[in-house]
Amino acid sequence: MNKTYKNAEEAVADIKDGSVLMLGGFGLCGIPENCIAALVKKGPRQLTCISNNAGVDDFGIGLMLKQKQVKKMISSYVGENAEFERQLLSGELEVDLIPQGTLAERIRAGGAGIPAVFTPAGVGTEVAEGKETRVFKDKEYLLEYAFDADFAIVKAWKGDTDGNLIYKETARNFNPLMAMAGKVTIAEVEELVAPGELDPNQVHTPGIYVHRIFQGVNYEKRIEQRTVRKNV
Amino acid sequence: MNKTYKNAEEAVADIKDGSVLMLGGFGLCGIPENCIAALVKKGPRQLTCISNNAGVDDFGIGLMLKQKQVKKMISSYVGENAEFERQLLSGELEVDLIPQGTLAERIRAGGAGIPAVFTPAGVGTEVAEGKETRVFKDKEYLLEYAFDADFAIVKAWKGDTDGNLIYKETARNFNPLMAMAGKVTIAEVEELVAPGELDPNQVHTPGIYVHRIFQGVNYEKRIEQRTVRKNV
Amino acid sequence: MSLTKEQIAQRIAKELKDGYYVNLGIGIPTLVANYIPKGMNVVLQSENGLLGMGPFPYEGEEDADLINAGKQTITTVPGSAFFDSAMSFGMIRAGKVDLTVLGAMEVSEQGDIANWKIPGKMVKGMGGAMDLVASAKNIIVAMMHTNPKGESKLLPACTLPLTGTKCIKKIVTEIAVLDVTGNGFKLLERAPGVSVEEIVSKTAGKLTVEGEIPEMQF
Amino acid sequence: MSLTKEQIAQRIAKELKDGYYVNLGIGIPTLVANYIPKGMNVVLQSENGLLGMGPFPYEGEEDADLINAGKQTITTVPGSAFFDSAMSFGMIRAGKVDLTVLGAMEVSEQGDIANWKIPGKMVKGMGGAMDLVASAKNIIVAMMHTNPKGESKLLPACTLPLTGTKCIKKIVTEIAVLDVTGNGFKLLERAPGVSVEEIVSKTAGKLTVEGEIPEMQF
Repeated sequence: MNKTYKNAEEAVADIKDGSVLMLGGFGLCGIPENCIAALVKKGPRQLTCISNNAGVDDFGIGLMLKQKQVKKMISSYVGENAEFERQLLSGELEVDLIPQGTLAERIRAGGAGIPAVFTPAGVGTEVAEGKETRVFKDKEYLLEYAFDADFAIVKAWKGDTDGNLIYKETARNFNPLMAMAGKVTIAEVEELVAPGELDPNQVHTPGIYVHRIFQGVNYEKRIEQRTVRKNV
Repeated sequence: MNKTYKNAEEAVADIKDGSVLMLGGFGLCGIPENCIAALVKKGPRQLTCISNNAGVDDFGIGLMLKQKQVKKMISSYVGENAEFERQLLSGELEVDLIPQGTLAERIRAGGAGIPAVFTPAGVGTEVAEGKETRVFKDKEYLLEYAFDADFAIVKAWKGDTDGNLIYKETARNFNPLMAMAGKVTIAEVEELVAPGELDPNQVHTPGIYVHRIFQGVNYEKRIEQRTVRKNV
Repeated sequence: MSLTKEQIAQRIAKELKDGYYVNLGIGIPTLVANYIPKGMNVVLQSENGLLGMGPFPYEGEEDADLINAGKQTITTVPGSAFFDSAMSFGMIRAGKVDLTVLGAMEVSEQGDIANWKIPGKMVKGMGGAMDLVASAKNIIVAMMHTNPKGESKLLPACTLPLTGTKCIKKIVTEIAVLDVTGNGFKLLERAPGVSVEEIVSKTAGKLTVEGEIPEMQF
Repeated sequence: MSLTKEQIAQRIAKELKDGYYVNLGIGIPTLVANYIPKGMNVVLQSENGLLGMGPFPYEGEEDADLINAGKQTITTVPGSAFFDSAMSFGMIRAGKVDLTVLGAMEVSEQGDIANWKIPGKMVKGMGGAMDLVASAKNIIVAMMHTNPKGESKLLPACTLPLTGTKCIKKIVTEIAVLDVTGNGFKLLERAPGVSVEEIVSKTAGKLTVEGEIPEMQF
């Protein structure tokens, strides 16, 4: 069982045109920077990307959009990206907007072998159009289907060579859910250690979910909104 | 916001006859020993208990069974308990047996505001009798409803006075799920600390789910099957 | 005199109670955090995966791994906890969050809200707004009473695509505090120096005004 | 000569592959852990919330907080991880576990399994068995070929209440290794010294015997 890959290029080498990808992160926080760079370099096209956001013009998934590698985005919010807007308006890009909690739950369902769940978000709105509804205890819900992906690409803080992962702070976000839902799950980590070096009580993603792991390099960790208070 | 209670007696004081309880633990591992003792002392009856197991004759929920406080058990396995068997055969006790994974998922659904999910366990068996079924991608599933409870009673390793909880090893089991699903959640912990003493990255149950917390005493932590290998 | 955005936030902060878990949306709602009464324990939830959000970091102490739902750098307070997005929306969906404050483009007299999409304009997405309004038991809208064209944002029915239906309970604007009842809007308070007539004239939906309407107290 | 329980476990261990995540049921299946080939990396899942189960603890090192699904005290191996019951069955349901080994009272030629309930006897519950058989892609049953009365446990149809349907792929008993095919049982191997005739006579369900049936190798 060797899950360890040398780098991102090696880990994404078999991602082909038309693949369905999940990419972890919220905004630019906790995104798989190395894998995105490798995908931009390798250049698969016609990708479907399930990711809460679409990056910014020159970082994150925005880099793949710029190269027109993305056919469809499945996200909850895509507002930080001018190139995205251009491609969407020109019809080059499809987008499926999904309430953030429903998106999270559908990915979690996929990773938990649950084919469908009922959620309340979007009842009575255009999100509900064409969807089956049902009332439980006087409240209306939508039937929502599980998501899975050919490849789930996640970023963690620490990982071991058995694939166990620990995320840092709010860089956790969608990463553990997507790790569960990939047919192939690729994890890039800031620090890769030997089995036994992570406390088993603190592992967020057990290694069973992770097929490939490598230690990333040169993390930029760009901050989208730098807000500070003055030093006293 | 004072969630801290002095002891188990105080924490369970308002549990009444006919309440629906969830009780954490797997076998005798990670069970809320202090709260069970307090419930035995206080004596509410006609309880519905949702718990993976029913304890043994003289420990865990078995103590409540002995006093005939339980009207109905909702469990996946109840095989370790002779008094349970006697009451069941005599008709004093109802039991609802649920596949363990479905039980876990129904409790998790209750705690996540999901009214119902589809699961495959029990399709084609008597568990499926009377249940709605549906086929997704050529596989049949059962519609299963969420569980909630008047009181969820859980046991953690460490907790802080804001209600954040960390479980130890396999004593985690159903505890974090039930903590999410209680209308009132009561947590007993081996060590109660001040907010800030637990690493926020390692919290298993965020404090928002916990309404009452106290530091338990005199944990017996009985071992059901002591299996060892010989010292070399 | 109309309230400033800070004063709207300050008025909303009076709705806080000790022990509340609160989700604050982007914009005016975020400012509510600055007016939590001293000694009151209020825990802020950020739906990207944090309970116990603290103030912005000091310069030089920004942590790229620690942001709020508005993607701003933040800090934590003692007793905080991180979790994934499924658990975050699980706690929202299960009604564990005591109060949600968010902005709106329109609110109807039924309590419907529109705040995510303007036809003809670039659609950015609903983010977590639809989840929040579908599940929160206690939602306050913080917004201007009228839009930049001077048209009322409190309407008989929303004209924009909905975010959620029959979910808004209370509205605080620069001129008024209103409840949304089974019978339309009900005026509770007016901004200091603002007349009931002005509020009535700027409210397009059904508005009930009963008895003397007090001025807001700060 | 019939296999011992240890030998059944040993034979099943030959189905293991490097990198497999395996769930072992109570009884004979548990013994499989003792025969994992040296140098092969197999990770044991215990459905109460552990990946990376190790051997029993040394005397005096038992930890009440560390048990397996059979409620036995155990240890962990380097690279282990703990998780809650929802995640545990989530990984089972999502097919992340490569091999499941469990006992059975009856298996039908369709691959149905009965192993949780005997009418008239105290019902103990199905525990995690129904979840496992409903989701695992690769299930091996370890059981005796006949029950204590000498009746075949490999049947045209199960007589006991089912645990799951059309899910068993392979059976290892004290006398034979069999596949469950779309066309009933298929004999693959026989225990050393056991005749095909004996296996045929002890198998009530449809059994295919093609060509020479080799003896099991250990």
